[in-house]
Amino acid sequence: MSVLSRWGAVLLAPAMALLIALAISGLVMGALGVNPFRVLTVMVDFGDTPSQQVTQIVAVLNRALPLFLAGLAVAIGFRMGLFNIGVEGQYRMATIIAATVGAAVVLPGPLHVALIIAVAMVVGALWAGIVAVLKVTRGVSEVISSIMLNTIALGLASYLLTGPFRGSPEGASIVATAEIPESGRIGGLNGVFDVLGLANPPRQLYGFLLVAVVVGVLVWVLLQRTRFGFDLRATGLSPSAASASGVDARGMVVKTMLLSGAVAGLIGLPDLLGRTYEYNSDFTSGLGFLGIAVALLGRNSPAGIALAAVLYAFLDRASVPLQAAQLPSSVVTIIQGTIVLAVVVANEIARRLSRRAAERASRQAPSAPAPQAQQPAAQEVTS
Amino acid sequence: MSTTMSTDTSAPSGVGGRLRGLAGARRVWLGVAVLLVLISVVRVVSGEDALTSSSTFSAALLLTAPILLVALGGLYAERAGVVNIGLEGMMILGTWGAGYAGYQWGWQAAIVGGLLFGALGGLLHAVATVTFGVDHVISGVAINILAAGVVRFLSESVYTGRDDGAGITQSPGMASRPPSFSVPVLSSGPDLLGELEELHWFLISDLAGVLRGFTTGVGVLTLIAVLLVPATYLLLWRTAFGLRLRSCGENPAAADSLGVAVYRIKYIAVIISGALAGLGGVVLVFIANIYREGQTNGRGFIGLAALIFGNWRPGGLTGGALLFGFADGLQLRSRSAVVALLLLVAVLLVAICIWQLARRRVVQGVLALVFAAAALVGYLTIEELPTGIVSFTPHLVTLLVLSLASQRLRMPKADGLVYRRGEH
Amino acid sequence: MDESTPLAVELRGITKRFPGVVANKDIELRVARGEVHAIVGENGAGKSTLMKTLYGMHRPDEGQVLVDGREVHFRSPNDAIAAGIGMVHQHFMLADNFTVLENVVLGSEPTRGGRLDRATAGRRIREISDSYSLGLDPDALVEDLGVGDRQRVEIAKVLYRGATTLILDEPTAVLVPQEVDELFGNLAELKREGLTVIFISHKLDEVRKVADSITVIRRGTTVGTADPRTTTARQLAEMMVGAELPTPATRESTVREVPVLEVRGLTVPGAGGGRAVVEDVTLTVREGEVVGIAGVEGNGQAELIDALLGLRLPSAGTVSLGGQDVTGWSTRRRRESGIGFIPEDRHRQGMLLEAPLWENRILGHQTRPPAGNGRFIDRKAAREDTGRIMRDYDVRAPDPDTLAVALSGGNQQKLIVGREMSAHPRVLLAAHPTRGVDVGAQAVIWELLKDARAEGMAIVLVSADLEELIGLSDTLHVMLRGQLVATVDPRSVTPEELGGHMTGGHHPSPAGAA
Amino acid sequence: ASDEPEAGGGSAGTSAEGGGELQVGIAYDTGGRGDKSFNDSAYAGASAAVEELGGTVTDLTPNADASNRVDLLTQLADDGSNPVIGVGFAFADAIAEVAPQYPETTFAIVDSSVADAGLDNVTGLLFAANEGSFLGGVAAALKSQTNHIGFVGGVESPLIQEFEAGYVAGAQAAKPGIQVDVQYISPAGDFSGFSDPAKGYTLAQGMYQGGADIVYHAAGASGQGVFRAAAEAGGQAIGVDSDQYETIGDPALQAVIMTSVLKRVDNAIQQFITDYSEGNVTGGEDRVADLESEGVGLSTSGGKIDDISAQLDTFEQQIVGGEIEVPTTP
Ligand SMILES: Nc1ncnc2c1ncn2[C@@H]1O[C@H](COP(=O)(O)OP(=O)(O)OP(=O)(O)O)[C@@H](O)[C@H]1O
Ligand SMILES: Nc1ncnc2c1ncn2[C@@H]1O[C@H](COP(=O)(O)OP(=O)(O)OP(=O)(O)O)[C@@H](O)[C@H]1O
Ligand SMILES: [Mg+2]
Ligand SMILES: [Mg+2]
Repeated sequence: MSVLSRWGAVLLAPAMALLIALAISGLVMGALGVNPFRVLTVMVDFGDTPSQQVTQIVAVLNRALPLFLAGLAVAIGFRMGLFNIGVEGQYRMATIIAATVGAAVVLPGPLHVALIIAVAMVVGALWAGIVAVLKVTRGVSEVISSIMLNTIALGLASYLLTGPFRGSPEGASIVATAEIPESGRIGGLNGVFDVLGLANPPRQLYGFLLVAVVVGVLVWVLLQRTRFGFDLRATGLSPSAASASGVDARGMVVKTMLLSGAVAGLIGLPDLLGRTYEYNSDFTSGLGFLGIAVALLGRNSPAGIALAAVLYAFLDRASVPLQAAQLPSSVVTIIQGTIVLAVVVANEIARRLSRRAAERASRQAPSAPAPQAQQPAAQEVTS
Repeated sequence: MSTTMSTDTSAPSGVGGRLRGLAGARRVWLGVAVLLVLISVVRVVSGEDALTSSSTFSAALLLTAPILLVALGGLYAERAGVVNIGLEGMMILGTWGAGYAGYQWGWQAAIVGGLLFGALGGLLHAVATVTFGVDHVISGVAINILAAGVVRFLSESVYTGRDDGAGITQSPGMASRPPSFSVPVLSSGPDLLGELEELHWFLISDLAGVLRGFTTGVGVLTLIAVLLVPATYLLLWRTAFGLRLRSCGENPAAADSLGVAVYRIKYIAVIISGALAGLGGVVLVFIANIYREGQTNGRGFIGLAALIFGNWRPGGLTGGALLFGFADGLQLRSRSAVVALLLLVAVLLVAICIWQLARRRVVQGVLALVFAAAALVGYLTIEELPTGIVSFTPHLVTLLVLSLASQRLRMPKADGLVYRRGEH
Repeated sequence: MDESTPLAVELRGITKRFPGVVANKDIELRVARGEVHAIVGENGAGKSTLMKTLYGMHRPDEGQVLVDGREVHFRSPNDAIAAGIGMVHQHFMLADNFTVLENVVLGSEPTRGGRLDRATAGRRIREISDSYSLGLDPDALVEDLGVGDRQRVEIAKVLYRGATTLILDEPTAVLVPQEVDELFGNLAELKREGLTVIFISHKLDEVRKVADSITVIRRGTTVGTADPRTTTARQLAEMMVGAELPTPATRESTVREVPVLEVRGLTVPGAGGGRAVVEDVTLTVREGEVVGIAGVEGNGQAELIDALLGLRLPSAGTVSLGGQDVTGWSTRRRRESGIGFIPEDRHRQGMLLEAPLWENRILGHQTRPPAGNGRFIDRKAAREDTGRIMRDYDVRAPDPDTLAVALSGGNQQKLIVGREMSAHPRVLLAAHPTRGVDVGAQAVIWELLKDARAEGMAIVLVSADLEELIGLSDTLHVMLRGQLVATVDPRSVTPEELGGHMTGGHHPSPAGAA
Repeated sequence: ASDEPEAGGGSAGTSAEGGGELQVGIAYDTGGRGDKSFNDSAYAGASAAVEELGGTVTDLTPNADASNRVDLLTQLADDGSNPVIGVGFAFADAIAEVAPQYPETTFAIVDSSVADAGLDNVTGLLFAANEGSFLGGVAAALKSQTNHIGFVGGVESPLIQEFEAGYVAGAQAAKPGIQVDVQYISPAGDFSGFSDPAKGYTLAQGMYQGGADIVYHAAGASGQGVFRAAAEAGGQAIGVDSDQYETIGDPALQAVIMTSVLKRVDNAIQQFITDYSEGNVTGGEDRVADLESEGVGLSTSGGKIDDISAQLDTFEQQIVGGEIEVPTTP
């Protein structure tokens, strides 16, 4: 019963949100003369042939992968009440430096990949560390400093790319770093489809998926099962109570930002190690901001974020077939936006409902038949 | 004890308060004057006339206006206790509304359109945060995401398949141009300031350049933005409504218990906030003559930074917006002048070093000196910075100033806290 | 009571339900014009709820509200204010960053040409201040004021609105005896001017001193009225709780010679390098000793506790624990080596409201069993031990997975006390351990402290409740403006003497002299 | 989902009702159709071709961060579009990935070379933007009264630097020693420079205030700001890509557009589609639209450069004849 109701409470909010968002989007579409059911049909249609269908699945997963990492990075901050809006700059700096380092060295396969991943995480962490240091030593709001650092990262990366890190020939239309050699790349996972007896599409499922899964599990264990995670969450719930319990608040800010930045550093790697093998002027930006939405959707838990990332990616994918079917593809953005807002509102409502239920339950809780014996000897109040 | 503490003890503290206020204002002017002298020195030494040219300052004013409006918008919301990180989204909505109304009915309508669309964004934020009690930052982020989708959707619905210049990323041109003003004699006609500026005299020409920049070809919305600063001050600090609004940001429960309609005031404040952010978007539409997707380019966030920078006060946020606008204007006017900023930084750091040493903070003092030396070396060795580096000058400057001044900031006490009647 | 003049306030059959509780049930209240009417009752009895109904902050589910004999239906405090009713809340409702003037006029501001008319407002506030001897400076910032002054600002707020009936919700809880006397002087002044005062308190001697008539509330309903001249405190107490009141008095001394906590010359700088908030404090706490610290709130007690816990860095002085210098230690290290902590504000420093009870159980004890021994959290052990605390300390909640926010304040406090006791600290820093807790829980907590003391625990006790301080302490220091200004013998000192030390005048002023 | 085969390629399939008819697929650069620039020009070319040859056009726009370019091409190819054209160099990687999967489909990519890519079903449609810009520089230099002109670039990328290089070279050739101010709105990788008219305005305003009287922009929508600055300063401006005199739709701004440096994406695409339908596309090679093939050039609407057409023709001849080698990098 209690397990059931607990799960009910967990699922209530997202389900409510999804319904609200679909209803609102449906209304908007209806108002503009677009048939929402046709939109829905197109959205869930993955194509005719098995190969096409699996390709679409791969497309969704590949898109979900960086979104998941971005959501995770943001969520780590959220969990302790830090708003890391600077994921954007962190993964940009991490990617360009990791790409350059990766292209500059030659190492045996796994080592090479490990080096690139390590460099990306360290750079992401350091870039996030600036925010943390400014916050704990100078009291600068992390929101403001990370907004500023995002632009600074953009400019700095551009300078590095066109200057010292340039690997592409003069005059090439895309400026890029040098290519990472074979040993530094991660192959696709399409073998899985053969094992599952599915069609093996030409599109490769990013091998980085495995890394992301490992990172997700590690983050979950760290947050939910370790003392560090407890301290982190306690600080998020009440910084003053956490400090009184012995958590070093400043140190916690720094550690959390470093961790968040390290995960942020991974965001650019699925593409870098699985497809482009270089950082170039056509780098996919904006994932840091989407990560905020994904973290909110996933209620800051790794599993939730994974689901949210897949949902987001699924909606994203739909924009292409929608256009092909002459339907306005911006409904996708509308749905994404309303879902986020609806989830946020629904979370709040669900939180209040469950809090009220808990209060009711605790009022009705039987008093434990304990130390009434300790009642002291009756004495009149002095006046 | 209670009877002895009567009115005469209260008098000095009142006067003292007023004196302190005066001293504050005087300090600000003194600071501005010292800064101007410093910049003049740096201008003469480096020969970078762009540092104080009227051209730089008119650009600075222009780039300041949208940020200033957004920051003022943020002020209303945050003084009423609602953190508004959705300013960017509201600004985006404002640009779209201005483009849509502007191409059909001209510039006056564009203003109305921008205000209305921005206000709609504000309304949404108010519903989420005030009525539903959603975390303010989260709601703001969601609004930013939603706004980008909504304008694309609207454009796709309204602007496709037309041949008047419109498309899914932009509106048609505006039906009429907004006016702009120059101060006669000083900046137009005889242009006395212009002549003075050309002489390149120490301090005098610099002052003339700054004044001329601020009085030449000032757009109607820039004027409105500048006038809104004192107007906002008067409204928030000198009227009953302002007192009530600010009380919602300081202690909503107290306000509520005195019959102040907290929810309604928060709604009004956040809607005004959205409307002003929208107006900031209109400035951009006026400059471009069209609505264009991506036009705001993060200025909503910069406005938010200016607000914090300015310690949640109209004068302060104006300073923040101007600092950003100046750095941005300078960066766009002359890349080599940006290098001269390094010299200015070096001078300022030396001053800080002396001040810190005087206060026996050796570590800080030495650190300031080291950075001063680095800035000086940079100034002496760098000819012109690459575009990538120059592009973030304003952001870096803002960050540096914030990290020097942040600890003195004080946000409204209940800012960002969800207020629910009866819970506290 | 003269039957011909209508009652100032009459409540008939008021019932108010909140989700899951009936806060008020069928309450009757009759307040005559020009009297001071006291309402007494235990914590959570429903006094505040009733007054909020009268003040229009919420509407009753059943019943009638009559003001001056006419039935009224208030939709908001505005309506109540218009009907001449004003309320001073239990928790001050002041904006710290505003001036006295701004706080007073808020909501009914005089304006001239659209502008806030500060001149007129200031004049009126001075008038009110003078005629009721409130001694207020309209231009002072509220954050610079002490508790007593803040309360007078609250009263001025109500008078400014022309209230003829004042509701004061537990006005004396935060005041020292001298301030209480001043307040009673103010009340006498108000009464002389023909105003009606409704006064809420659980301090029965106070009530008997100031009230003209008394209504007693228990578990949300009226149990009766009493005449203060003819009713004893004992009778009142029995009406209130249906049982007799406990006292904090300790038994024989258990002080041993071994010092546990030694503080030498401790100085804590104020925010922004201002005046020191704790100055040159020296004290020793021995095994089995309760060292009480008395003082008006805001005189550095909170900062002293913070400094002992390592939350604030001292600029001078040392703290040693069991002979070991811990001045430079982190909070965690101090807690690990045996400092326990009952915070004055449990919501701020003691609990994670949105976390389950078992997580609250390990808060502050993350690094030792049952939380686990090293890097990982032992959830099972933590839950089990939470269950034990719930049984042993009578924490009423369904299970260890309940969110802490769902518990009443008393139950939350018992959980905190249980958790700190379970770690067997060498020294316990107890700040207002029974604040906001009802009589039953208060007794339990006192008993637990006494037992721990008997077993040799050293306790630093900060409290605003002078009875509690005098009753529990072995040694009693008085703190004023950051310094320990006096040490008194708790066996012989009276609350009035103590109050005198706390306010800086060494000789207590005669009661009610204002 | 597969039991509803019509959904995915529904409209494209039904509109190509003739069977075996030409079905052109276009994948746009960010912004998509309606950008009044590059993408619209591509659409114009494709529609013109379809108008003439019969058939349909299916066009798709990438999402906001343009991370789904591969999906766009895949969708078009799956739907049976042929040829499939990627508009913009950013499609280079995507086409390299998708083209080998659809050997039966003919692909083209605008602004990117495929010469060394080893893809034999892809054609690169290139433009000698430097040559067109050269003429723009000549025109600006000849018409300048202050001997001082300007260039506002959107993003400091190689593609836009090619415009700059040609423009500066042209100006110097026509009037050696002329002062050319060059500024970019945003650095490489930061694409905001193409959509920030306020900064375009500020940059151009600075140039006009500094004495320049003609400013050339290669800054996409930011160019609107350049035109506005020109109108306020009483100067002139040079448009880019399409004939902006015709597309600006605002008389006040029309008055300042002296000419536009055309980049006839429409022509190139129309030509490519026509060739494809006639079986004349080999693949694996680049087609360069230059002055000679009239793939780039100056617009003359408004008649503001009619007086210097003789000089312009001379320079054009010299470039076509190879006497002048126009640089591609500044
Ligand atoms: N807004 C509310 N929602 C739900 N329950 C409430 C609310 N306000 C009060 N209660 C409940 O109503 C009961 C009466 O509370 P009230 O605050 O009136 O007590 P009180 O007599 O003033 O106690 P105290 O002496 O602690 O101030 C309490 O049990 C409390 O749990
Ligand atoms: N607005 C409210 N909504 C729901 N529950 C409330 C509300 N206000 C108070 N409560 C509940 O009432 C109970 C006690 O309320 P109160 O405000 O008196 O807290 P307290 O003073 O900390 O507790 P206590 O008076 O029992 O020591 C708690 O269970 C609290 O959750
Ligand atoms: Mg209570
Ligand atoms: Mg109460």
